Amino acid sequence: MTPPANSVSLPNDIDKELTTIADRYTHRRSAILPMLHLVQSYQGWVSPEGIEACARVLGISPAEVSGVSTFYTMYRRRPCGKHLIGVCTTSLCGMLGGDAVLQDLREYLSVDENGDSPDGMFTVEHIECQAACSQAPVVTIDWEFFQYMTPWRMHEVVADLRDGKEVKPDRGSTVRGFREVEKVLAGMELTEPTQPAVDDAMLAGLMVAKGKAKS
Amino acid sequence: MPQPLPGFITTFVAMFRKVNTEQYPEQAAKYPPKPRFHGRHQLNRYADGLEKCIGCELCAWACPADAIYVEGAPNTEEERYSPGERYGRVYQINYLRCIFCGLCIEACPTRALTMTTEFELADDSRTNLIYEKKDLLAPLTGEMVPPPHPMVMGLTDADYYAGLVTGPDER
Amino acid sequence: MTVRASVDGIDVVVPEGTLIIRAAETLGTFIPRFCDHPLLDPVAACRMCLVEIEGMPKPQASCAVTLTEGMKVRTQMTSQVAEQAQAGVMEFLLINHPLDCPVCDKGGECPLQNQAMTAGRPDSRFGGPKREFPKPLAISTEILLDRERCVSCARCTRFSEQVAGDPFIDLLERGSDQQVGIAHDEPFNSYFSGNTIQICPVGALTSTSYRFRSRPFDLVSVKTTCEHCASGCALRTDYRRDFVMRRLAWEDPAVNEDWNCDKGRFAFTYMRHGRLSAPLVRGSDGVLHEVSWSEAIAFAAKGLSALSPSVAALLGGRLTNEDAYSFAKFTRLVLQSDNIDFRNRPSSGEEADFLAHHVAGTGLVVTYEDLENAPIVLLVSLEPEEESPIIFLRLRKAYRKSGLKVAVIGPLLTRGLRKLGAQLLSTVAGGEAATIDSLLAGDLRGSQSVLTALKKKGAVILVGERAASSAGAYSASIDLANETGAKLAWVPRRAGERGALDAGALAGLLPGGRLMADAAARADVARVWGVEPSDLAVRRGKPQEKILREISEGKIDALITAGLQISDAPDVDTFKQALSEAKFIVSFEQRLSDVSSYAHVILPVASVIEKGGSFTDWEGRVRHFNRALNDSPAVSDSTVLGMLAKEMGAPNTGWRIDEVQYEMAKLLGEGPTGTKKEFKRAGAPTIEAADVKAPPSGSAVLSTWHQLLDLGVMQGPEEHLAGTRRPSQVIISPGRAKQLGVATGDLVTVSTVNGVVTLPVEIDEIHEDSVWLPMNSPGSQVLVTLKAREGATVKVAKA
Amino acid sequence: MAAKRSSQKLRPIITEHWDDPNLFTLAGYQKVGGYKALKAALKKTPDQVIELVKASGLRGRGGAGFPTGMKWGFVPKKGDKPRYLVVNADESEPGACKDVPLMLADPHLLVEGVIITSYAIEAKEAFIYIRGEVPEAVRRVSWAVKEAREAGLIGRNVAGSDYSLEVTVHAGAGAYICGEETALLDSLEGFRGQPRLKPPFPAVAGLYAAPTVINNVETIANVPFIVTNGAEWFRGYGTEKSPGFKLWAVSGHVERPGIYEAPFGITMRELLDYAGGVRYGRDVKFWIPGGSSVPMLTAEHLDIPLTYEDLAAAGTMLGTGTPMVFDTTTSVVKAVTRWLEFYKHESCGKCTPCREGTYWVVDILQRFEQGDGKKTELKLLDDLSNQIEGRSFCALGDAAATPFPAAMKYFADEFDLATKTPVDKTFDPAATMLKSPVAV
Repeated sequence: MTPPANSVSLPNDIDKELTTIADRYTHRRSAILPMLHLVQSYQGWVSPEGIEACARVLGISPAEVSGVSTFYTMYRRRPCGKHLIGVCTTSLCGMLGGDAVLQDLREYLSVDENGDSPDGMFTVEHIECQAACSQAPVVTIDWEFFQYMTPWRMHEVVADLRDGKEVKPDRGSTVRGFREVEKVLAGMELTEPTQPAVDDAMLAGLMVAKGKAKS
Repeated sequence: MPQPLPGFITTFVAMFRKVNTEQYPEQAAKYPPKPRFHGRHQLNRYADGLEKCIGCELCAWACPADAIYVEGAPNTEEERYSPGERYGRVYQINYLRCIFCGLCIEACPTRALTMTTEFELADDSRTNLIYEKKDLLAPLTGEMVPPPHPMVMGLTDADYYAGLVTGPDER
Repeated sequence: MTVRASVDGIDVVVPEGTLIIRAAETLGTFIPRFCDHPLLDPVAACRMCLVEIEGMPKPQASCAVTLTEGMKVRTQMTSQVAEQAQAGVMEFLLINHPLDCPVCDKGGECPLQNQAMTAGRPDSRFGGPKREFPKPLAISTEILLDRERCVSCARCTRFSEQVAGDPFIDLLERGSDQQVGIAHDEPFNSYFSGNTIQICPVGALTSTSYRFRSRPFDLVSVKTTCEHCASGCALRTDYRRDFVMRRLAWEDPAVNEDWNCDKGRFAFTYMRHGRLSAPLVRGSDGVLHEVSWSEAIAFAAKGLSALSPSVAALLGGRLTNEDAYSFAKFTRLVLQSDNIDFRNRPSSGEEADFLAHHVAGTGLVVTYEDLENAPIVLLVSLEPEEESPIIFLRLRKAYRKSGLKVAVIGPLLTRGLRKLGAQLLSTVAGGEAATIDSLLAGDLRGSQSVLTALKKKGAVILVGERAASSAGAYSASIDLANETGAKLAWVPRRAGERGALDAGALAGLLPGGRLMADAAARADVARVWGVEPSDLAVRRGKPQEKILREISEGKIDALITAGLQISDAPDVDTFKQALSEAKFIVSFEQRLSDVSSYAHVILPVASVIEKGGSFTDWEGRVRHFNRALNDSPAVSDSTVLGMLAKEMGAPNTGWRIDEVQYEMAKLLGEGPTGTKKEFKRAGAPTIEAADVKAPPSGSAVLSTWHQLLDLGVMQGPEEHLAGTRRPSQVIISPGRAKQLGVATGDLVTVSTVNGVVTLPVEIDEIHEDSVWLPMNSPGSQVLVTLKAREGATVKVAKA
Repeated sequence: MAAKRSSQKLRPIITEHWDDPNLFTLAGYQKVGGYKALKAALKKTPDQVIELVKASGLRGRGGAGFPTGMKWGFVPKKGDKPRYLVVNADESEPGACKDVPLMLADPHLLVEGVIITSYAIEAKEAFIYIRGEVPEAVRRVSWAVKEAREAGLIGRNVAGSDYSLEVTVHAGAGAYICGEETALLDSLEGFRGQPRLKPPFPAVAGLYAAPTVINNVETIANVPFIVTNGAEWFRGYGTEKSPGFKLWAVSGHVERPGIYEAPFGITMRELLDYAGGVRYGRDVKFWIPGGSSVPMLTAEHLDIPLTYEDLAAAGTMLGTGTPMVFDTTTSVVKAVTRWLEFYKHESCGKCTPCREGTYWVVDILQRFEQGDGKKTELKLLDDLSNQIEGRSFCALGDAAATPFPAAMKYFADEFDLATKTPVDKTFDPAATMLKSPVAV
């Protein structure tokens, strides 16, 4: 397998950065998931180069790292667009509108069979249950959370991302890009949350109990 | 009636009955073997000329007389004799041993091996009675192209087994 | 501790911790299985072995549940639940299986095929599309993978990780896409990769060399012994007509368990190629001519008779016990000479003394089982993975299961030694004796735990044949064993060395370690040979190096060689010189070799599958094997020697294999007729440890050994196997790398006045004064190019 | 439609302060009484804390409902191996949506629970394994841990005591199977997340072959409340066998989907009431009490008290306690197909029944969805479910065998119909969609 044309190389000191992750754990192999997240934060996918780097730092074979990286769906086999849009189509989300959102979005962005938009800005894929069924249908953009999604709201969000506007998900932090969020998962970026990440569904019972429920 | 008479009558009547004897070889063409006659074997081909034999040796295994010897070999992209991965590189039937039981035919998974009705196998040399692959292969008929050559474009080995090949590649 | 339980209503009493599947086997009940393997950790992944256990709501995997007191198990023999569960699993296994049995190499000996017949449904209910993969996928030049056939039992990946320690294959992807695979650009180059083919319960793993060559029902299987190294593996040799088609490991719990190495498995085609069919005699025109056997024997006999006893026999270490014995006897009895040596490799007088004192004719002293149960195994001048791979496997098993401590006296921790978690007592080549001395004196840093462990019961020291290049190493090893009470064993590399030693194919030694100088021992041997003691040669002979020198000096006139390779000799030039000056050379060969061009008579002999016989492994265990190719006209060395002996008018004593074996049993104390007597043994060598001086700047002390897969003649024309060799590289220390200004992969030269080896460099924690080179690998033939042996000082420079 | 105050069954305890805009910070959490429980716990001996939790009858909230105190008690306190706490925050079960909200709204509650639990089992190191698809939860819990460490609540001498603890937040990478505790351990050790053989059980040989307790986020979140208020108080909620309260995350075709906290024993009808009923006044077709892995029920079961014991009696399970409600516009064939596709996608591949069984079942169900099923295949599907259930390696396999038989029990006619008509023809996909609250 030769790396695709749009793959970028890892930085020269990648081993050093990977080692800092490995050093967090007494049993260094435990660091493999965050290390692979770090590789993705640079390359947007897990390349053979990244696999070899992890194997080198952990002192295990590349085959073992490949075994791990291909087991988990968040590790990508090919470079990802700037934004990764995942539309949940498991039972509830799918039926409550996820199917329609996904179908519409694919057409709207004219994605190819790999889910990439022609401008390389977006990669669209269907994802399995995000365990947020109360907020179905769920869409994640760079794994940030969007709820009660409809095709027309999707259009707005995509347009905003394309225009470089700030896009806030329904709970949590601003959408910044697939590679940026992988840094968080690698544990290489710790920022202070400033706003609560609470939505209506999470407060539904509390509001009823307080007699403040919307009817 | 005197004792010998019935015997003479029987003999006399028999003289006018149709004879069962077939005159061989003078009238061989007049009495062809029945279609299900177990005669010499044949290694069949697909419609494009590729061999059906995959060299699996099941015929050799089934043979109660140990008359068949097969060696398989891998097909390559450059040199293909049969669809799929494997073909029979060496195929020998020893007609000094063959008892024409047909178990080999039953064993063949690709219908590569069948029996013809040819029975004139006599020879005065032992060597000649070991038939090689070239002696057993069915003749090329119609549009068949002699292997090695690639499979018909767009068809897989499974398609060949399913009988979807109708002739050689257009190319 | 035992437990009593019942399986299918039959009471069983088994040791505590016995798995249900094993307990059922003792009753003759075979529970179908795929992932289970007695030498791998249980995973219970395939679910084929489900059985019903009273009191448990669900069927349980019998490969992972141990029998407990009073447990009532019902297998498929008596339980419908178990039977249905197994049938269900089998149905699932088959839905994605391609059912291409007719073209599959496993067809006919396939556990999936067999168990589908016993535990499967007669028809398939699955109508959907099957999983498809491109096939086959070459995961090394030798191993091919058909992922469609794989049932994800993970035997291969578990073997590679647990047994071999080479996790170059792993399960990739997940769910129904799960598949075995390698990493990008790192092939499955494990020395033990062939075992995965053998334990694969389907045809997912096949070998390039055997693919589509034959079907199991067309093969005749014979139990043989591996002729490559002194590990002594039992092999299954499968042949069709006159050709060996493949070799497999034969299960032998005492030696190789279920495994063997890839050399033993794949390197056999050398037997087929370039074989001599008729004797050759050099005519007056100086050219070799094919002649009849009687002519050749007459010519050879005449030549030898004329020059006897000024004759020597060089054997090369690859002969069977019977052939080596016959040479030992022929030399002493017919040639009236004691000039015989089986060591065509760097050797020493100290080694000969060590072998005579400690090894020859001792029988089993240290066994594989001893290694497994030892508190520590100390390796001296031995890299087990490269030089005796089955020792490596056994050590690794013990290391994994019971935390065996492995320590090594050598220059570096190799990959193989790291897989054993070995502790390095670092020394340059030649410094082994000094290191042992300071280990014993207690002033070697970090070695206290080693010394303590060596004093425990069952401790083992293994010393390799390379100790011959390190003055004092054998002597020091004996001292260490005596001081600590540890058992000491010698590990040669070639299969025929230990047997040749026991057979008496070494100057001064008669069969069974009897000293030629000991009159009682001589008499004993003469009685078995049916001659008078005075009929045996009297003058003590010389070792190989001296023999060669004496030929040049005109003291020895004729040579008999058998299975010899000039390029294996410690001094190639002297060897060639001697061969060109010898008046008469009789060479026993399977095919023309580099000795042939000097020989006057070449007598073609049988390869190991064309004759019966035995090898003695490093333990001293005699490994008998039968003739595999019965129709072969080839004759063994001992038969040819018999012909020669008759022609030369020697006493008519036995040379037929049965006669030879009868005599050997008497002399070596084997079997029911064996009556082993104790005779005087040679004294221990007492060579002082050599002074180890630091090499001058720009130079280093050479460490070198054979890689398992290298340019060895018996690996012959086997390209697929050659593709899995480890790369040839120079190993230097980080300090030296810095000094030279080289990084991993840069070219480095290692040179002597005789020659230069240029190879890519690997930087590792090798002893600062050392440099390592493969002994006989592509681009690095140390004996031929550098004409240097281990311990020599060589120049190291950036290329 | 709002429930009457007088018959109020909702008891916001865990969720009580979720509307407090500062709750996610250490200061905000401490303002509502946070970390007092920790101090109280540190005054007790570890064994006393275990006894307390045992006495409370707290049962695991991850799905299996195993008594938590008993689980803690299994951990051997002797031996030289370290002990570990691993928090299972890999919430991935279709239907479940309670752990992630908890971590987003009140991360310090989890952290406090982790410290107390670690103290009780005398662990020196705790891991919080959060599913990788929720970076916001990773951010917030990581930050909460950092704040707690800076406040001296984690690290050497927790809150001034002799006890020391390290807490590591670990992000997963997308694998439902890692919610299975032994698979989670393998994943945390850096392997493919495939379940392990039991025995040995994690309590004896878990993470790095050392004694390990694995608890669900919600379970851990209950601990501080039990420590503060006592076992008796806790047992004052719920039933004898299902004591305490629960985050009921109601989803599906209801007016106000979301989290409703109430004691065990509340009925689905009551929960539905609080959630504003089935939207557009439609009727319940079927509902699932606790994630797709438990058998579905119908409208006639709405009055069953939601307890472990009552649901078991009704032939289903409490599971994660997160009911999904489907109205009459839903195609049960489609729902079951999607769940099976999910299980196929998430099967780890280790064992044959789950790996191959889901592959086969999905192949058949997808044809049913297209109206191309065969009648004989209904029997086959039933057989296959039986061949998967109870024979696979872990509970995921059993879960995959759950949806079809349950659906068949109540809706056989729909599967019959799907042998002729595509489900989209029978059930208009548009009708079952959510009318988005943010629709244009």
